[in-house]
Amino acid sequence: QDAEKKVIGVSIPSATHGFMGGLNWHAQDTIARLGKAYPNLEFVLATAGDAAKQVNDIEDMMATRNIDGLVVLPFESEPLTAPVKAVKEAGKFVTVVDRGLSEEGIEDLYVAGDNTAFGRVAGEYFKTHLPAGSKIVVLRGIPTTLDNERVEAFQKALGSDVEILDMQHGNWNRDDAFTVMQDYLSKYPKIDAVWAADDDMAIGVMEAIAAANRTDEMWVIGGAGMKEIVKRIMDGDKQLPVNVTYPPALISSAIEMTALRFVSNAPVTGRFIIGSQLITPENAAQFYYPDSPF
Amino acid sequence: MTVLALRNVSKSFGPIEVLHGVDLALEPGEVHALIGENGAGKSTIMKILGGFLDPTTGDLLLDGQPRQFTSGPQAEAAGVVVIHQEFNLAPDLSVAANVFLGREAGGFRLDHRAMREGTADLLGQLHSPIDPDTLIRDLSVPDRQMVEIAKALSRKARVLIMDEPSAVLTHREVGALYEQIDRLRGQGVAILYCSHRLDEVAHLADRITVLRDGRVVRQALRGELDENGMATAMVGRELQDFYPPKGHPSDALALQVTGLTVPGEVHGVDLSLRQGEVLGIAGLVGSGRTELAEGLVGLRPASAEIRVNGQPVHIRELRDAFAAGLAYLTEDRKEAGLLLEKDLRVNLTLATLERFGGFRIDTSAEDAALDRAVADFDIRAPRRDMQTGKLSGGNQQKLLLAKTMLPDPRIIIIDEPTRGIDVGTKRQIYAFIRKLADEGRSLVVISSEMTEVIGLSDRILVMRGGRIAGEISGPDMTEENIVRLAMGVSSEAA
Amino acid sequence: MNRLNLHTLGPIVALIALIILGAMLNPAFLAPANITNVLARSAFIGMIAVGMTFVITSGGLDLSVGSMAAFLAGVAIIAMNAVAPALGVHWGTILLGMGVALLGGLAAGWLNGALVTKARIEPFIVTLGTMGIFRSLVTWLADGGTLSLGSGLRTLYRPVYFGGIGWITWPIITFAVVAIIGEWMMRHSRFGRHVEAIGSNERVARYSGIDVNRVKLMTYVLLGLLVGLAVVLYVPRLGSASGSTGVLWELEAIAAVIIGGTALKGGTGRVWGTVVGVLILSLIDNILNLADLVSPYLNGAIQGVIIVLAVVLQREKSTADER
Amino acid sequence: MNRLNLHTLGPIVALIALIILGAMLNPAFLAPANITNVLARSAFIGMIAVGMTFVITSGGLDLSVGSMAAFLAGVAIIAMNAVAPALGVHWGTILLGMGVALLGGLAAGWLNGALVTKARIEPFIVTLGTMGIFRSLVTWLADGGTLSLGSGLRTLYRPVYFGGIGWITWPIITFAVVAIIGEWMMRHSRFGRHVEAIGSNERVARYSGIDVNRVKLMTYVLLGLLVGLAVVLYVPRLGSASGSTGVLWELEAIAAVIIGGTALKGGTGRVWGTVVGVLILSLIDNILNLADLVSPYLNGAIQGVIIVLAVVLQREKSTADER
Ligand SMILES: Nc1ncnc2c1ncn2[C@@H]1O[C@H](COP(=O)(O)OP(=O)(O)OP(=O)(O)O)[C@@H](O)[C@H]1O
Ligand SMILES: Nc1ncnc2c1ncn2[C@@H]1O[C@H](COP(=O)(O)OP(=O)(O)OP(=O)(O)O)[C@@H](O)[C@H]1O
Ligand SMILES: [Mg+2]
Ligand SMILES: [Mg+2]
Repeated sequence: QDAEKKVIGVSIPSATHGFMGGLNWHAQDTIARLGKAYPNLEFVLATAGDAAKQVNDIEDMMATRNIDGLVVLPFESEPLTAPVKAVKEAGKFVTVVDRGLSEEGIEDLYVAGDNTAFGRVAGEYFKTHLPAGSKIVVLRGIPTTLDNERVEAFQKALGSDVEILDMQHGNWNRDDAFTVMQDYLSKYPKIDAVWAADDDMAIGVMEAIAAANRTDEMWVIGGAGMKEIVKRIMDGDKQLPVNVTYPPALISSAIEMTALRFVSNAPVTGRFIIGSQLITPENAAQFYYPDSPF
Repeated sequence: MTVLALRNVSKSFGPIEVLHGVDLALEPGEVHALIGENGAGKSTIMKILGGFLDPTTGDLLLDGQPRQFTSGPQAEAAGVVVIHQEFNLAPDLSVAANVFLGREAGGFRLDHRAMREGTADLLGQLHSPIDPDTLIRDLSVPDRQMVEIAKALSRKARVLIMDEPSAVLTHREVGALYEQIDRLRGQGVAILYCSHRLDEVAHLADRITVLRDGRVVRQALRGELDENGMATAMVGRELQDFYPPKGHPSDALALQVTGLTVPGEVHGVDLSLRQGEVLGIAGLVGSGRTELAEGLVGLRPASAEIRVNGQPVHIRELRDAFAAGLAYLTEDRKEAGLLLEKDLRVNLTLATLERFGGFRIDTSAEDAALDRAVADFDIRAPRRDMQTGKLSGGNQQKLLLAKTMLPDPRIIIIDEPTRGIDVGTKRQIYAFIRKLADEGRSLVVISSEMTEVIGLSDRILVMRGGRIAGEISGPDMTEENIVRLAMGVSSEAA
Repeated sequence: MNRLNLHTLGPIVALIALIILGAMLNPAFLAPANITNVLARSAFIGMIAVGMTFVITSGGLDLSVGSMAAFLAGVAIIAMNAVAPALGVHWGTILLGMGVALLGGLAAGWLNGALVTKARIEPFIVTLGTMGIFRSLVTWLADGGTLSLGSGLRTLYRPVYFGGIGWITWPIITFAVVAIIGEWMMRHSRFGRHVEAIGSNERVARYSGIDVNRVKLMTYVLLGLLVGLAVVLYVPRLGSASGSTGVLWELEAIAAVIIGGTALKGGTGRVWGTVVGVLILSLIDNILNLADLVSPYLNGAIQGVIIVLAVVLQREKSTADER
Repeated sequence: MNRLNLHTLGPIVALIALIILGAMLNPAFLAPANITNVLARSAFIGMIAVGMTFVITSGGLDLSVGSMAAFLAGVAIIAMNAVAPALGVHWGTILLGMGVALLGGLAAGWLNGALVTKARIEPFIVTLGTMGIFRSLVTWLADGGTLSLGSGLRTLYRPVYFGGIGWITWPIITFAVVAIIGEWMMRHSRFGRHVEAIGSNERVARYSGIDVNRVKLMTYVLLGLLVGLAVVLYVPRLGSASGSTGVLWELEAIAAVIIGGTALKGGTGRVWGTVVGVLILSLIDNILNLADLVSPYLNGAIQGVIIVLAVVLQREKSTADER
């Protein structure tokens, strides 16, 4: 059937850290899959290293690729709001992923993880599993609104019984996290647990702890469900009791639902929030994707 | 009515005093020559007068009043203009831009035309054909010097200080320079002139000051001192037999070059050089002598058939030439000869490092070589570890000579061997060149000083427009013959 | 001028090649909308690169421009938001924001220049230091998040980026004016001449009575001012600033300058070349978006190859005279 | 040598000041564990910076080292994982990985050097290009994610980073050996002399019969090899590589070289200064982590200020002599 060709633009940040790498992989994987399944759909994928480049990409999709729909994971909310709004005003279908725009009601479809829940779930776990008066350290991501939301929710859920000794930026990077953790270990003789907030950082953190021979002293919680970490939870690693999901696969859902809009004329709209769940040794198997790079 | 004077001036660099209580007075309308051996302190005096250095003790008097210049440009504003021994041109800028640098013509928008024409005018006065739009980087050394002179002429000078302006010029350009000096003298400008060409001093100077080891040892008026007298006063002893006797080259050919072509510069030159021979190459600026030499030793893309001692050799780069026993001394000491920021030792051994130790550089062997070079070439350096750029010009040249001779080459091509070297040392160098020839080595001497080529060579090639215009030897080696061939005037005798 | 040979034409040849490639890949490439987009977005880096041309020509370097832009954008947004309640959503507020960006740029440039000329520190180190400082400050001002302009002001300010005369939007006009003035200054003003002289040989410049420190300082101040001007046009585009604004702009600006034929060691400045360089860099990004590549991961590789190729074109000479 | 004056001592003074500051802020600073950590971490940038000293001294520059490290780490990991099934978890496999990293570094350095010397492109542009290329390639190889060494190999390989002689771990030992050899080469070998000569005045070097292109090429090859060596020690630390490995290492390495007193324009190389520069940079990070500051957002600002101050200390001279 020669149904009319429809073009869907997908604009996401480039793979500068593990989570985004996973997201990039899922996006490409989904595009390849859907492109085969629906021959009348064409996808345009662009990755951007900063907000300004992402705005350029969206402009280019509009000016030269004649897109009918846009799936966008904003690098930052504020700067992308106006450009995405312009796409919407040109009569295109807009799906926003993960990070909301700063103005309500622009997008047709919103698919996101829940950053507040991500911080809260972790915070609650620390609160319930540590005796009062325990001391923990925190590694933060790249300074962004998203990181702020997570950390605030974490602190709120943690309450005041557990003391946060220190919070430094590990930039969602293994090496940076390794360095920061080494210095935490030099600085604090007693640490009961670490919130690494991201599985890449968790890897660096655990390496630093192992090198200092303090593995028995503290446990670590990362986040986002990286496959190596999930595997270790599955295997019952003491040092990694649980993990908090923030699945990079949410981009797949967003692209799939958007595609559905064009192939089936089903009225796809609304908000889909994929809550953050606790991965425990019991349920870990269902979060394990051995093929994903993340 | 003295314009500018030094009174009891001493100058030290660090702990070393290089000028000791010098008095000097410059009168308007007079050419005052300053002569002395290399490192005697001439350039230092000139820099003090020009505001580029402060005297350690003593006074600078302008119109009889003590005066302190805080910078060269400030002195220039007071009418004291200096042509430095080393170039002061921005290589990436055009000739016109350099001549007017810091005093550009035009209001809001630069007046390019005025500057170009002004520059063309000044160069015209110097009979120089340089295009004002050329970049300095693309000019030959003598052409750069002409630009320096033009730049100085463009300043309204009451006092013009010239530090060896003629050292890198050839015969014809020197004539143009004299013309301008005469004109300025007529206009009442006071001129301080430094040169190692004593014939020039005798011809130009109204007054002569002789400096030795930082002290004024003699002051004389025009005619009171002949060339010999000057040399004796400078060196402190009699000098005889300026040029060594000619040698006896063997018949064996050390070097045969056929069809040497450097694209655009040199066209199919043939030459041969016998063992123990000193071959002079003369010619005007731009006749392609430097290109010939650089093409021969692999520093420029060139094609030629070359035989050394009868064996064909391929020279594609300088190392091939070194391997074949050739050495080349560049005319461009500052840009191609020496690392001015480095010390003497590093410069001396740079081209022959593999001779100083295997894996580790043997610095004590280097030091020994430097000791020998200092003795052989009479290099006068206040300290061994000083930057080479702080040596006096002549001593830099001697260091460069020492560097070139260090590999003990069989065939030596020397481009302007005695540029900026004092009479006493020149004599030593001439003797040295002759000694090398007598040992069976062969030398090519490119020189713009005609007396030098004639006095030194067994045979002379004259170049014009990238070709050999003729060969002269024996009693035919006269200035007249050289000029005639170099300029392309047909020989009357023929 | 007979210096307009292959060497100088190199970047233009590369630019034309890219344009032909783009047009072949996608006919929409030459549509006015795309041209407007590409030119307008080149404007930020473009204006900064024009200023950078002067700094580099004088023998300097400035690594701080990207962070400086982020910092100035942040400060301007804070200033506008702060006075908005009092002055209202009003052009006065926006003019004040613009003033803050420009004056801030001036001051930041002056800081760099003063550290280079008065404290005599290597430009690389000075601007590496201020790069960290500006970046930190904007992150701190934004509390790790994003500083956003109030939406009323944003709506009012927006046309400064998106409006213009027909498809020639204000950023394009401003960039063109800056480029023309820059080119004129480099070629026909005393300042430009002195900048070249200093980069060519600083001692010669000093001996010629040029106030070397003042001229160098001015190059940094000029660059700062142009960064401020870029910010004035950047803020209405995105309406916000954060710690990730302007990341790597310095590398892009320096690359544009060098692709344009200005030597990194100073001495010869070619402002029009810089403009061509900026356009080349923007076009590479644009063209990568026009076509579907094997993998988006390889964008950077293709970009790298094209940059090197663009410069190969202009290095055709030199093998000749001296090896 | 009487050149060991304030000018040269500057970086050391800055280093000592930092050590005193660190000890005052936190007693744990001088604990052996912390010293080991700081030294071992410095080793990667340190070895790279030693190579960079040669490149910069000869008048070159290399912006690609960070991405090159990421790329080499990726390739080495892939190689080891690929042969592991055949060879088994075995030192042979690891030696093969090391060989791949070193040979790859050699080849990558050769590529940069050849583009600079044979194609005669500005080092800045060449290495900006290869920086993009290597970074892209590793991202592509990792499919956007992380390449991880199989866990058996990891356990075997781990002691290469964490083990050593007492608290002096292998990275520290290797770095020390590299630094000593580097310093020796710069000062006492023909190669070092030639490198300095070329950076000081390329034309003079050429007229002295030095094979300028070969020496320059060798500086890039040496740097590539040292990047490979850094990778050999980096891989066992976390056992992984990704697109974000080694980001900004190039800036850090160049900064270390310049803080150490090597001039960016070339001509004078000071390997020991580079070592001091690397330590200064590592210590700043360490101290910022150990101390409790107002806001971690301001870390970058404090880092910037300290870098500039460290260099101010060594710029005491120059005003003297001729004007
Ligand atoms: N900046 C400096 N630092 C240290 N010593 C210096 C400096 N400048 C000159 N000298 C020394 O001062 C002495 C006088 O040098 P000057 O250049 O005045 O000699 P000169 O008479 O011009 O010699 P020449 O005929 O070779 O040019 C020399 O020994 C020189 O090495
Ligand atoms: N790098 C260059 N680029 C362009 N032209 C040059 C360059 N070097 C020299 N020339 C020109 O080539 C011609 C030959 O100059 P050159 O100085 O080599 O001749 P020469 O016979 O050796 O004279 P002298 O040795 O007295 O300078 C001159 O016209 C000069 O201006
Ligand atoms: Mg002198
Ligand atoms: Mg010549």
